[in-house]
Amino acid sequence: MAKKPRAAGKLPNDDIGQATRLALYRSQQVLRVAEQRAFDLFLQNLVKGTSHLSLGQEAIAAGFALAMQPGDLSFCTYRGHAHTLARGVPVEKVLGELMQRDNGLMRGKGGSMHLTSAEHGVMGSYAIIGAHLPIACGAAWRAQYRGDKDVSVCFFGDGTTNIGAFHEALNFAAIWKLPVVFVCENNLYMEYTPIGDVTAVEHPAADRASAYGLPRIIIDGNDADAVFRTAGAAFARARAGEGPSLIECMTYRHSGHSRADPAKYRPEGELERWKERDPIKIYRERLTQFGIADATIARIDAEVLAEVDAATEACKAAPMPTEEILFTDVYADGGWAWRN
Amino acid sequence: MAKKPRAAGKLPNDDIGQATRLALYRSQQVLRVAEQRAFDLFLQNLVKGTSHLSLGQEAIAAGFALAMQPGDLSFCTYRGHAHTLARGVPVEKVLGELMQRDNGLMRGKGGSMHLTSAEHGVMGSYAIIGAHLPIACGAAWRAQYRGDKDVSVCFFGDGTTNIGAFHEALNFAAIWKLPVVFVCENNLYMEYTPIGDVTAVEHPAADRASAYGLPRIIIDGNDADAVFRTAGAAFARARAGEGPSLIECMTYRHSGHSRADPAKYRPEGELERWKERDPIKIYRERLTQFGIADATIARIDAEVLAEVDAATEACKAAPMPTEEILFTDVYADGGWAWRN
Amino acid sequence: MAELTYRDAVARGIAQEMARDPDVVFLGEDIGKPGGVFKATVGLYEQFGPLRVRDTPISEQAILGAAMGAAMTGLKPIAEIMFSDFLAVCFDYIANEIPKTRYMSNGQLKCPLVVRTANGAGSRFGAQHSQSVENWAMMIPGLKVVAPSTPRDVIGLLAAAVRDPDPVIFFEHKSLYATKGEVEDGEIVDTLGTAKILRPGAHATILALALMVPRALAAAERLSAEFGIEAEVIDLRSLVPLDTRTILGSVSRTHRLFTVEENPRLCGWGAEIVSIVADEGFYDLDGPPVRITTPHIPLPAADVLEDMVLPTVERIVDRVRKSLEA
Amino acid sequence: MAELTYRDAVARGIAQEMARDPDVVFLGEDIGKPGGVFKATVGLYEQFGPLRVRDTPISEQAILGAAMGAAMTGLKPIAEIMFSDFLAVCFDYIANEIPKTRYMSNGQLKCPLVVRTANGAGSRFGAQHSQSVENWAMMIPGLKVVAPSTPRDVIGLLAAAVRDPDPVIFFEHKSLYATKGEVEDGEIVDTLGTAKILRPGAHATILALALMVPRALAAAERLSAEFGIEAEVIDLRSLVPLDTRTILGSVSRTHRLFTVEENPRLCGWGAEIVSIVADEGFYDLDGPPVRITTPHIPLPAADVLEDMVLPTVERIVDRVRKSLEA
Ligand SMILES: Cc1ncc(C[n+]2csc(CCOP(=O)(O)OP(=O)(O)O)c2C)c(N)n1
Ligand SMILES: Cc1ncc(C[n+]2csc(CCOP(=O)(O)OP(=O)(O)O)c2C)c(N)n1
Ligand SMILES: [Mg+2]
Ligand SMILES: [Mg+2]
Repeated sequence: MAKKPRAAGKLPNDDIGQATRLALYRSQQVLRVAEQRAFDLFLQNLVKGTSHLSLGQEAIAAGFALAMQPGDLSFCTYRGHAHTLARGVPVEKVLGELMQRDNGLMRGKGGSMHLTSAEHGVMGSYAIIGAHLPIACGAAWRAQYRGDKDVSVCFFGDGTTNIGAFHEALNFAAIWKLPVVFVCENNLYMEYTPIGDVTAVEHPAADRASAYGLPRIIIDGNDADAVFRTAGAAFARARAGEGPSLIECMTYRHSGHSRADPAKYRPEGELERWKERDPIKIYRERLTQFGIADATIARIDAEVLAEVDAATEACKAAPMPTEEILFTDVYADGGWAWRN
Repeated sequence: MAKKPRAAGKLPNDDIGQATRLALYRSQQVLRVAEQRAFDLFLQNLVKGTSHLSLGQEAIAAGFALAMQPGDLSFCTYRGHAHTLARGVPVEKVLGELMQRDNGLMRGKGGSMHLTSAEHGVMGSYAIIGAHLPIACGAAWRAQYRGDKDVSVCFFGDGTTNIGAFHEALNFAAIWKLPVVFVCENNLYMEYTPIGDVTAVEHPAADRASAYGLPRIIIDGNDADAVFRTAGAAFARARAGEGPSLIECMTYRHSGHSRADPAKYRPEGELERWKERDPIKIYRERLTQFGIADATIARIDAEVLAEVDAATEACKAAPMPTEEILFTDVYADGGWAWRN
Repeated sequence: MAELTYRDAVARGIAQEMARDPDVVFLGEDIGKPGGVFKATVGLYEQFGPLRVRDTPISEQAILGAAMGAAMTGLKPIAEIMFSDFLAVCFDYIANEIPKTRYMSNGQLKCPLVVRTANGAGSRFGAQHSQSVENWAMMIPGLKVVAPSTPRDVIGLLAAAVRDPDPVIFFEHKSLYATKGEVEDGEIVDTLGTAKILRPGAHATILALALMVPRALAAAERLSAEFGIEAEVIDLRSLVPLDTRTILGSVSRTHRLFTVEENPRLCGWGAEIVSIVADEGFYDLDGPPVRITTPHIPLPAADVLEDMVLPTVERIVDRVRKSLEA
Repeated sequence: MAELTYRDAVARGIAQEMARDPDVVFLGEDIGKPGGVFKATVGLYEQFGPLRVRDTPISEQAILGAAMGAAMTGLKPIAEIMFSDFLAVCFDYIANEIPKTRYMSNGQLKCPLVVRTANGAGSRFGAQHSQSVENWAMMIPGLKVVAPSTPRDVIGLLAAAVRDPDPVIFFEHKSLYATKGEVEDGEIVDTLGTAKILRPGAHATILALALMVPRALAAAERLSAEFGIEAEVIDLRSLVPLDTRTILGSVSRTHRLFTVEENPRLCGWGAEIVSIVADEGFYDLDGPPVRITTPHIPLPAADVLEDMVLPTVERIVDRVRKSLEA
């Protein structure tokens, strides 16, 4: 695991300020509670279509998002609820889209796999494996061309490293020295197949970094501090015009791949072992270690729960999308006419 | 450069037997003379469409082909004349296809970019960059599944290493341990753009081998002995069930990318420097060094020229393809009917 | 005779062919141990083992390329592309490699393989996981294109596809996986290129495919019961080869043509068929041929929205009735 | 006024737009210093420099993906895909990403970009470098699809495409690059979605696109001179938006419809248009609409064979005459 050298005499993680620490905790807690709620709503048949939760992977979304600046751009996958929420998109907007209501981010036109909130820098969630890596390059190219200082951050899974677009994007970003950060969330599985069964190297992203002239970076994706620190370094590199980074974050998803998946393919005890390393559990301990009172934590938890509860009620009360929007925004004139 | 350890006390290249040495020379000479002829015929407007010559790259085609056994399968690119000829396909069949005559390998239906001679193990030439790497994997999978001992050999250029299919095929071959040998002919250029301008690593194939758990192999592609030796080792590994190899052969094309290209993008003196390392020149010296008489060389040269001359005349005399074959072999029933 | 789901029919069809011929191999993502994301291939891994039922990485180009190379050299691969929308990431094999190899080699090379893929809407998956893309395959010379609507047809046409010496793109409909139908015991092998008249009728010909077949049938019931209009419903079953004989024959009796297409309108299979009938059956037509399609828009995710865009029984009834009354 | 080749018109059109708007950037393989493999972009690198005219690796997915990401965030990229056949290797961007982003995001994201590509036969390049694939784009909701037949249209439609806020797939015809035409001086900007009646006529409507336009015109000349048949020839110029008004208007005057399509038959643009006219213009038609297409086969490489398959002036004359005489 690549770690930044620690200043002598300091505690581990002492480089993370207290305000940042509280923000990281709150963010992870929002993701956790909102996604657990999404799962409950699914059981009540109120979340439609498919959905892919990031339970257990919250530290990555929270850590990267908190290290981003407002103009930075996120490119997510179908497993994008967490990354979308972490950029500050209201819970109601996300749950509304999952419930396919008119108050959703895209008013039900996109669905859970395509969460987009341009005003928050969430430039779409992409459901075809690998497609968004080149797209993130393009956004970074624009920043480079214009001299804008924003960074494009592209999240994807371990399984995504075996598709052609991964390779094309990494080479492209490297040769053009684009300000893009590729974040592989290695949760050990594709849908139901272990990544190790179908990949020629142990670390599907990091062990390929050298193929693009990039350093090999593997971090503990369940430690929000480590994520935040690594993100910051990569963003600084990008903004300095030094080019892309490829970061492999080791993590684990607590739930199945999608709502249809009971995840029976996992060896016994694996989930339990990883729950010992639950990012939120780790982070609660970290807060305590840094002297934050239980009452403070409890207050944050209560606030988050209230926010998610309110969002839930708003979504339940929200109307369904109506026929007019079916035919809007196919083309830029607002409509769908392919003929005169 | 990865070299096999040399037995103590021996001359370099002493491991190559005299018969092999003569065969390697003859083969390279056939490729050289046949392709020069193709160029002459193009100037006479008798070669139609496009064509991509391997002048200067003959050692690779000759070295690999000679190391192959009869059942082994070649998968070539549009720059496939040399590899096709090297498997023993008659010059007339190749020139005929380039001249789009009825005596061509595919009777004019495929053209110079798609040379195929199944009976010689030439399982097609593919004109879309990268497409044949996965296809070669499939043929190798069949061999593995059936317990056949043949090897699939897949040739491609340096530029091909940046397309997605390259990445997918290499990973696929590695995890299934397929008996396939990937041969990158690094001639420094894609069409008109230097590979170094658009690739994140110096050696576009070899520097990525580790991304697939494969060893880094770079050889002098203008030395037929080195090629032959390396090919043999890779084939042995494949036949032993030890999986794929990726071999980067350094070389240079003497002509433009295709018949339309005067190759003005090359820095002054580059071609001349590489002509000093012309594989046929190198190999003539090698023959002399190993005691082969000038007269023997001259006799081979004369035989080759006679063969190419005869093929040329046969092609000039051959009829054009006729309308009937237009509609054959779209489907396996021999015809093209998509309806009743 | 047994009742079987369309989903289980897929597994039974594959098993039938794998048991028959050791050259039949099967590859795709999560198809093996997990039994496929649609659970349409459950049990095959256990029955035929990891050498014949192979899980792959997420590398659709490698999947189709490998299937092609294996087919060229003697195997009869079945490749799964999980969602038909993903044919776009391996489209070079669909459009340029697999279908053209036999022709370009003047018959030296062959490509006997089947690409199975889950097609169509109804699962609220949104624009990139719900498309009906039969025309992506139909427009390419050298392919055969099949899309069954019943469990029995799944088995029979899959078997025919596997035994066919040409490459076949086999579209299974996601929204039919859970549907059931009677299937006889024993081996079933059907014939590609044969449409089925599911309901005879004298007043109009309705052509449908896959999920649109039950809707066309239901519409025909209502047209008959409520309006006395007797529509002939034809399940095309395969687009290539196309059973133009049955289509033109039907129109020569009914004098009116309707297509019910799940695809967005432009260049759908219905366009091709209308152009054939308008040319060769022009004087048989008593009124305009009408295409009932999904509008030419990307598919929305929301259930209420998705339900509005696909051709419904109601829309079919309406269009046929209005057109015949005009 | 100057005479310009179609090839040079491409470079002039791009230069016009790049000079106008610094957000217009251009990327592709060998397009920069080398000026493109068809020499259609010579001089742009020198004029606009390496930051705006960028050579890429052979990575078509990265090319289109990067164009898309840049377009989403404010640039107006022009991406070259060297041969239109290669759209198959980056088809996910053509079919699933670029066209659907605006809709899926409910208007939050946009994709104002142009994909230029060399289309069509005539160069004896064989089955993988000669296809006419306008229907690959036409069938996808969310795209616009343009195919000019003259140097002037190249400039005007390219400018319109670059200025259009939607993604446009711009098909240049390889066999037209060397053709010449008169082009006025100064800025030229045309309008997408407008077909052009190039020759009026009362007896038949002939629709054509790109390379088929000069052939349709020559056929019309001969039909007139030799048979007294006056055919109206329409250059469609853009398939999406489709100028159905001009098409239906013409058929309402001529009562007969012919399409001349370079694509292999199934699901070509002509199928779609025939299905529209057969429906909406049914009572205008005095006889069967006829499609004159390349047969539904892969393209052969040999010059003599290639010349046999594309619609020729002779075949057009023949089909129109026989059909009108029937
Ligand atoms: C091109 C393509 N192939 C297959 C799929 C189906 N699919 C959706 S998610 C998934 C697994 C992805 O695994 P990974 O990249 O590890 O991400 P994770 O789901 O673990 O976050 C697959 C195969 C797809 N969406 N796109
Ligand atoms: C997918 C695809 N993109 C682009 C091309 C056009 N093209 C043909 S050859 C070539 C250069 C290939 O370079 P390299 O792999 O180094 O092979 P070489 O020609 O040097 O043998 C290109 C870009 C193609 N045929 N296919
Ligand atoms: Mg994963
Ligand atoms: Mg090269």
